Amino acid sequence: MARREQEIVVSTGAGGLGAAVAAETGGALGEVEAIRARGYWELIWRRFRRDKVAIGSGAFIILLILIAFAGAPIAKHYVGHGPNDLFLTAPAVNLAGLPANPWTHVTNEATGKKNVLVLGAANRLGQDEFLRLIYGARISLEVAGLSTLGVMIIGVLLGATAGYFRGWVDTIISRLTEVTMAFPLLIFVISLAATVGPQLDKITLGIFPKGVLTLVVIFSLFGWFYPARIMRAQVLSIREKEYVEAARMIGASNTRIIRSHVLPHLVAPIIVYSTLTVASYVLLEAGLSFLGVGIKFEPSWGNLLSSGPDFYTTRPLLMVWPGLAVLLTTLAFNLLGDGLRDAFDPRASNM
Amino acid sequence: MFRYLIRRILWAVLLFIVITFVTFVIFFMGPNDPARAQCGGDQAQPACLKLVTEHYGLDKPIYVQYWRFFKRLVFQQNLGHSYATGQSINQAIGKAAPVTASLVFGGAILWMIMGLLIGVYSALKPRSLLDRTAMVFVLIGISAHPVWIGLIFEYLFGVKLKWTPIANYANFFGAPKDSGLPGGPWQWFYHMILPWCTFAILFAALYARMIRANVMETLNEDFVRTARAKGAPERRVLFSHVLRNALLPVVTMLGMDIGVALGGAIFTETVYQLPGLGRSLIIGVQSNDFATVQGVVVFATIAILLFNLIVDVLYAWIDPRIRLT
Amino acid sequence: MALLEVKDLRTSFHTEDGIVGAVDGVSFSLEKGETLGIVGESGSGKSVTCLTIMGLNAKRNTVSSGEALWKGKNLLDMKPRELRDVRGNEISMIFQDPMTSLNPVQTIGNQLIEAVQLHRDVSQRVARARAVELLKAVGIPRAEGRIDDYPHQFSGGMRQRVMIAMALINDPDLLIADEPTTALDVTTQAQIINLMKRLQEDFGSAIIFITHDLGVVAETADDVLVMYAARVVEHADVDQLFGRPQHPYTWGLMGSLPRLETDLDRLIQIPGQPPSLLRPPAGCRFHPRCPHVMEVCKTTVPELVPTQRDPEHLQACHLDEETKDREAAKLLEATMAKAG
Amino acid sequence: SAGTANHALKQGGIWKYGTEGASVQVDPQLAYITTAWWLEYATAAKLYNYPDKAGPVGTKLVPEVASKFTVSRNGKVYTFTLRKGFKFSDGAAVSAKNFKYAIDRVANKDLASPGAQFITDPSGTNIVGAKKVNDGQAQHVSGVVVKGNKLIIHLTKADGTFMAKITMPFFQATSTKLPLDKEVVTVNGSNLPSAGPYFYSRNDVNQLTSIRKNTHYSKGPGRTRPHNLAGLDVFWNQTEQTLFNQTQANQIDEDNTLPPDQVQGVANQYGKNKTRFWAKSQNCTGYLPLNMSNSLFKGNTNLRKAINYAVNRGPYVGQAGPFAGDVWTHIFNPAVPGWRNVTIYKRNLTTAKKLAKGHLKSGKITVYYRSSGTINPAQAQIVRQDLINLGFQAGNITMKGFSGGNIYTAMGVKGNDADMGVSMGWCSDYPDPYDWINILLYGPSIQADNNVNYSYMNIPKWNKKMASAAKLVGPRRLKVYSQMDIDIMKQVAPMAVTRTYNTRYLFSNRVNPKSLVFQGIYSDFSIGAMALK
Amino acid sequence: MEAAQAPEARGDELLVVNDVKKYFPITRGIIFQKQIGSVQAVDGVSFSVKKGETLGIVGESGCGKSTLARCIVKLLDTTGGGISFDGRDITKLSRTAMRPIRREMTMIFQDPYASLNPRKRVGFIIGEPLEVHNLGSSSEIKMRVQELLEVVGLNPEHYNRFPHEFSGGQRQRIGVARALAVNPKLIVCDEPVSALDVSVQAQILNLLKDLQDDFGLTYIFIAHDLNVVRHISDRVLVMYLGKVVEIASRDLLYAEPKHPYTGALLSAVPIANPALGRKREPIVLEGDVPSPVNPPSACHFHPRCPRFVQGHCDVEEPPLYPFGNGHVAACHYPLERWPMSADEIRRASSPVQSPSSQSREELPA
Ligand SMILES: Nc1ncnc2c1ncn2[C@@H]1O[C@H](COP(=O)(O)OP(=O)(O)OP(=O)(O)O)[C@@H](O)[C@H]1O
Ligand SMILES: Nc1ncnc2c1ncn2[C@@H]1O[C@H](COP(=O)(O)OP(=O)(O)OP(=O)(O)O)[C@@H](O)[C@H]1O
Ligand SMILES: [Mg+2]
Ligand SMILES: [Mg+2]
Repeated sequence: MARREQEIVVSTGAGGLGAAVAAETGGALGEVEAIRARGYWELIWRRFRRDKVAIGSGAFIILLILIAFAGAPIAKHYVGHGPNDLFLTAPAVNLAGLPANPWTHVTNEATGKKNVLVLGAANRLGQDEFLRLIYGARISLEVAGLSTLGVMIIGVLLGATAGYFRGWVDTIISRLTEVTMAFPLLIFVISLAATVGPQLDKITLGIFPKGVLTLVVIFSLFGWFYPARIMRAQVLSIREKEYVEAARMIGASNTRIIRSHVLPHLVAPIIVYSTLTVASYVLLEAGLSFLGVGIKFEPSWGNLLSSGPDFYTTRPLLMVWPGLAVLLTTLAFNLLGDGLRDAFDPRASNM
Repeated sequence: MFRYLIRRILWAVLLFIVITFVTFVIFFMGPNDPARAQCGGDQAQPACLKLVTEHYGLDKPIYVQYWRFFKRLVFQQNLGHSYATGQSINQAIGKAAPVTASLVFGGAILWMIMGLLIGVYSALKPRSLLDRTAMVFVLIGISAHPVWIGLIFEYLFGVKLKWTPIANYANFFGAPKDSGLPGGPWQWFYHMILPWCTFAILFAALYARMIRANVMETLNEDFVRTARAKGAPERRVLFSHVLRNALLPVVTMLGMDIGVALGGAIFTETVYQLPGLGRSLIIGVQSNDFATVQGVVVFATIAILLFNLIVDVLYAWIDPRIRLT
Repeated sequence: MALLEVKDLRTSFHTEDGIVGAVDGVSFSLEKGETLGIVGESGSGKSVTCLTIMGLNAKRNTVSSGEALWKGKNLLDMKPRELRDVRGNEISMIFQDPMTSLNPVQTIGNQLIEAVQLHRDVSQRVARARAVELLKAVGIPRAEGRIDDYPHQFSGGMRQRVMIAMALINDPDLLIADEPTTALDVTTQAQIINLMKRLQEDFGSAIIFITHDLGVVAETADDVLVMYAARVVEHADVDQLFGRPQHPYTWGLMGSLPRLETDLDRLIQIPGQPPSLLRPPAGCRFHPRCPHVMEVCKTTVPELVPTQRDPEHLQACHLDEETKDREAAKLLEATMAKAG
Repeated sequence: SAGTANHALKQGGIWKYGTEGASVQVDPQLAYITTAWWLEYATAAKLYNYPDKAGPVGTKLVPEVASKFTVSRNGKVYTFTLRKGFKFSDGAAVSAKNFKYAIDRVANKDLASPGAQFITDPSGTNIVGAKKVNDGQAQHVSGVVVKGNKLIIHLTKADGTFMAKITMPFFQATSTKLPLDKEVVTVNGSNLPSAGPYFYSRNDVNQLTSIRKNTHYSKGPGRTRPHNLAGLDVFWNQTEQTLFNQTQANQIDEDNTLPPDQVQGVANQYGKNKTRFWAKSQNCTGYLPLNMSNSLFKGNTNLRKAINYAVNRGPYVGQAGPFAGDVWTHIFNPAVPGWRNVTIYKRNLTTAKKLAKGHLKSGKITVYYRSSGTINPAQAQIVRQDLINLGFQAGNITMKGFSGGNIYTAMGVKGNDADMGVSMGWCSDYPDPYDWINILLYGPSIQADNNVNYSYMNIPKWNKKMASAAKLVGPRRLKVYSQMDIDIMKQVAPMAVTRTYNTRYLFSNRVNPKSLVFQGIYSDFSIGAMALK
Repeated sequence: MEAAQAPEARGDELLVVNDVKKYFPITRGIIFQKQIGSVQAVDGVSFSVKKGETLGIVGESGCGKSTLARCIVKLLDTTGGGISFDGRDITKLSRTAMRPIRREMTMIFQDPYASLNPRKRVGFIIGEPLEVHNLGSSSEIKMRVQELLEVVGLNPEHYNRFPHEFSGGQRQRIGVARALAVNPKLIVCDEPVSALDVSVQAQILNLLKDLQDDFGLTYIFIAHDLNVVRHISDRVLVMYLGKVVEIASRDLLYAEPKHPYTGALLSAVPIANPALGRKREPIVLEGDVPSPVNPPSACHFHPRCPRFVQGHCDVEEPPLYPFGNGHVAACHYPLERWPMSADEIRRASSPVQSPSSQSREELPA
């Protein structure tokens, strides 16, 4: 054990080692060199900052969030129609029933104004592909973000409880985890989304587009086992760490131990795993919407992707846009996750 | 070993009951009317619906229905009949399973080959150009949607370049006589190339990454140094010391991934219109054919449980440290 | 001609944080049948020295220079093929951690047989017989039966015996043992050391014995090399070293050792910690911790030179010899009061 | 005439038909989907039958296995006299027994044939003893008696639709080889013999279904149907795109699930209904039922009419691509006997708004729509937009999605909360206006659930009219119904009729376009008439 | 097993451990775990520690030293037996009841890397015990921590640093400071120097000795290095496979070991003096320490013992025979003198008198 940790120290960067050496010379030999102590987070930030790719990904994600939540309404205002508005007549949908090509000028039936479809129309309803893409980003991020939150909350709570208290609590939770794990996940999610989905779709809490919470609930119910397993393993190992024993030895309560000695160590895996999970849920949402059991009506990347084949040979770009959006978003989250993992655990980066 | 197997099987049975029951419950939570499928769908008439409902006992309480289902399954190994086509589900699955199996196992072989080649090579030459290219591939493989990959492949290789068929399945053992359908091993292979590639990319990427990490870790192990100190040439070090140890966790992963892979097959089957389990499921879901949905879930569950059992035993066999007790 | 002659060996690792000079100008030579002990604190470059000789350092971020003449040929210049012929055949090595040094998924027998067949063109049967023979030699009971066991079925001590068997299976001329007993209990350690002594008599190999336990060195080595921060600070015959240590670091090591045979009320501690090899101190690397530090120590690197009294006794310290003799005598008086 | 043209047609060849759809049931007593009946019409030999002819001729019943029939004076007993010379594909002769066997199977409880509803309806066609069999209390329908070459059927009451019903494929001559209470699913060779010009030679579910020439179908009295092709293969579960490509490349002869974005192209290339591209109307009408039992539309004729004026039918139909059907505003589509070509509601938002003004009640509306696929949700969006145009607030419109046919189940429950439904439609089971007006809008038949009167129209005046029209026969029947169709839509507007449905076909260049005879009864090209070049 | 009574503390005895047992269950099962055996990590250990003294505990890896230490500070609940600390039986105390006692009894851990929470600043780590026990306001705690830092030879200004900024030896100092924070009476040191290099080890040993002199601490010092134990202890306890095999004052034990196992241990220690070292003749024990899951019958040492007498050692469990001056050893055939040659050892002489004549109370002194 000692060796592994020691390696971290060696590779914590010049700062860590330098400080260690300085501290030593200072402590034992009288002189004190004023080196500012660096906090854990600061060290991570310093390591993370060096990773240009991860920084880029982070920036991309922030940009995406801005676009999805702030940019979309602005874009809507600017183009003068909404993502769900229909342009049922030519040139938005031509006589052959094909959606307009990029940069087509159309007349807005409601306002009588001339609008432009930047990326063309998304379907035979003449809906604006561009707006649907950026509103779709919002749905993707909401579904993926909230599902991750749900999955993490359930997973971390159950996993950490099982790991910390062990005994029968652990037995029950572990069995539950195994049962959940054995479910043929996607098969199940599809049946579930198709059967109970329509009823759950009604619930929007007033802020979420329809169907978002359905997916969130379904994903959370079936996805928690993975973080639960990770967290259980983490807590089990942390629990065995001597510093936890040390805390128990001095009489610290369970709450205190969990708060100051267990949870802080879960932050890193939670963050890293969350980032990667977000990426996988972006994919899953798109997949389900593609199969027609995810988000309906509202713009979503999966929806856009599923209308691609309708215009396979005539409007291949309709397949490209949503695909690219999914690719870039997932890629960004994956890269960010990798970067964070390297920052949190420098051993990984030494590979 | 024997006791272990028994216990594993008991556990699998329990899981099986839980899963099928949950499927049952979920389906009954939806506003579904399986009888409708049997009565001509949209224009079903009341008399017919009533008749069929009674015939299948669809008006009975859920536990009674479940028990009927379970009894039939256990004692007759019979999954019942499709509400939509009237076909025996056993038969339907018997037809669909080979397609999915072709896809999943063929895909698995492909992804293992790709994963191994890429993973091992980039582990041996970390930070080389090849490694970097491989890692870009891995990232894209992990991030691109399988559906999208499928569509793009289809468009590119099928529609534009016309290298491959863009859809459908060809039976490995030959098509039905004078049906004019493609058949035979070569056609099978030819029809499966794109689906395999599509299906394998995600996993190939994941496995390449994992294998790379494992190999690199194993390369740092003491026993590898021992092998080198013995004077073993690098090839030998790699094959008889590094790979076997590095691939151990891969075997476990394979067991865990089979469920995910079966799920992923749904996308590929949808894109390429392969008449496999995934498509049966989607068709079943869309036409409220609960019997088919349940059949697919049951079959998939059994397959996954069985596969996991095999993997466990296999793992114990290749890793002498594991004792199955 | 010496069996192994190491001249000005240097190895550095290029890490993210900078260059770690893990071995910095190490020279020594070794005769047939001789045992050389290398002592020093953790991280002082003992293992890297040996790994460099064996060509076992990771290629990627390592730079080595200097010479390691094995029977007159420089191991560092050898082609991989030639080197492989030497490794495991003429020079073999055992490592510190017996728990991880054996391949967990292969039987002991296979690993031993592999070692034979890599260098000898013999049949499986012959190789297996040789393996059994060696297992018996290292004291594994029921060797014929246990040869087909897997490493996890052996205890730590037994595994280390297997490692020794594997190292000796081709009758090497040199055996490098890198802390072979550190991970073991005292009683097991005694078994292993006994075994090595006995085997050396039987097989006549030269041994390089790395350890940080002065006791083990005192009992096993003919010659001792003391390393500190990647450099050799003292190199002498074992009796010389323990009888008249010439370097303040050696004094520190000896003084800080609690002993069975003497009562010390307080140990003589070396203050501070070993330096980082990333940015080693200028001049004598020991100077920040040395109680006898002089101005010259901070700037000038002391060379490894023979003492006036004994040309075989090399040391690297700027202190004059009288002071050293005086200090050594003081130390011995304190620590080895009951000796003799 | 068609007869003479037939001589010029090439004989033989296998016609390859590919479809996106899932495979259909082939058991004659269970087949019930349009495609299934298309095949049944080619394989079945029935008492009376519709000829393989296009247009009105094709809707006139002509004797087939029966040479004639008589009806007792009270209209309750039908006696069919059977011809000799009909043979099953396995060589067995067809006799009255085979028709009795068909009815026994239809009524059988365990077989659960959807045909049972047509012979056990107490208010419609009801064969004596059929109910008993259907309840599992008997094996054979007592009201069907075989006497030599005579088949005698007893009804519990007189019924004007009986001949239309008994001509449904359920009641074809059925070989007694078929198990009485078990469905025949997989066909391999000769386990499903039939007496028509063709028989099923193979059925691999969701893969391939083949029919082949019945070699025992030799020319003779009643046996005059054309059968040019040596057989026909149906490939199920194909993709739009492949099918399209293969048909273009002449590897498949018929594709009727064209990729929507390709339709215009082939129409431009080949012209419509000339050579390779055809668009033909199905016997179906698409409409939005307006629930007259819920508060919004209850007694709210103005709003119902307003909806009819507001619906943007053009794009609604256009969602399926060009030639998907025509905009339609009344119930009878061109395949319903007695239909008229009129436009009752032309889209006019101003009129619509005027009518709706003050009639929006609470201003809230609940719309059921079908959520599967891309077309149905798109249509729902259009309707939603129309409602907004009409004056409903976007926030007050509740859209509820249903997958598959679930919308029908939901709308069929009396007291459901839907005000209207989108993407719904009705296809005829038998060519009689009764199947449209009385089935869809007759009030007294409303029950707790499984209703098809999705508008829940129940107006005594109209109920009476429908009941009396049902009793009429002959041309008068058609005339009365025809007028009622228009009147109901004009005066009551229980639904907003939106469209008719076309099937769009692409044929290979192997197909002889002269042989394409569109049979209005089953809304498809007659297989018997089809021929290759 | 008779119900263990809380042993009476006699006079200056700070800690009395009486017949303590700790078995770890080995369970199996997929849904319900059932016990199929146990690891008898500590199997009936009795001893006592006087105020101000240092008791060394030695033994091979896995013999139960750490488990025993954890039982003493109640990190583990004992399976049987009694532990009384400062006159109070602590075996049955609840968490809350135990809290005040935790101030008087602390522990130093083996691994200076794992025993400090890498996310916490040194100030927090050392101050945590004070905080837990509400010993002062935060500024008082801070002052106390800085004082402690100075006491253990660190710079008070290191208060705000993180453990990773320190070297192994310094970290161990932090561990010591944490143990000292609450002014404990007893410190259990579980191999505090095993992970350190010799030069640093000496620093810590000196520090511990100094602290003992300054604060009058009592130590239980666990180590497997006999040199270290000898250096620091007043009395030494030798464990083998969960049992005590010998207890004696340091000088007695090292000069006249009675148990053959102690003899083997002592003889196995290499001597850092070539002249002496080469003459050393270790008693080489056969085989390895058996598994504590199913330990050998009677005397656990008998399969490896050079003095093994069949029919006696493997049948009758030796009690702790007294040899005067508080020297006890659990052997039927103890060594007569030390050093003995290997041959002499192998010749077992007459057994010590039957244990029945000894009264139990007199055993541990
Ligand atoms: N692959 C490597 N990359 C970077 N630094 C390394 C590498 N291997 C060893 N080192 C560094 O080289 C120095 C010498 O290491 P070496 O293993 O030779 O020490 P040692 O004397 O054997 O110590 P120990 O007693 O702990 O085995 C150490 O500071 C170590 O951190
Ligand atoms: N939590 C536990 N569960 C099961 N067995 C345990 C547990 N903790 C310790 N053991 C077992 O109890 C025995 C004694 O362990 P312990 O850690 O007390 O030994 P030790 O003397 O401290 O050894 P070391 O010198 O290696 O630290 C060992 O066999 C160990 O495997
Ligand atoms: Mg080393
Ligand atoms: Mg321990």
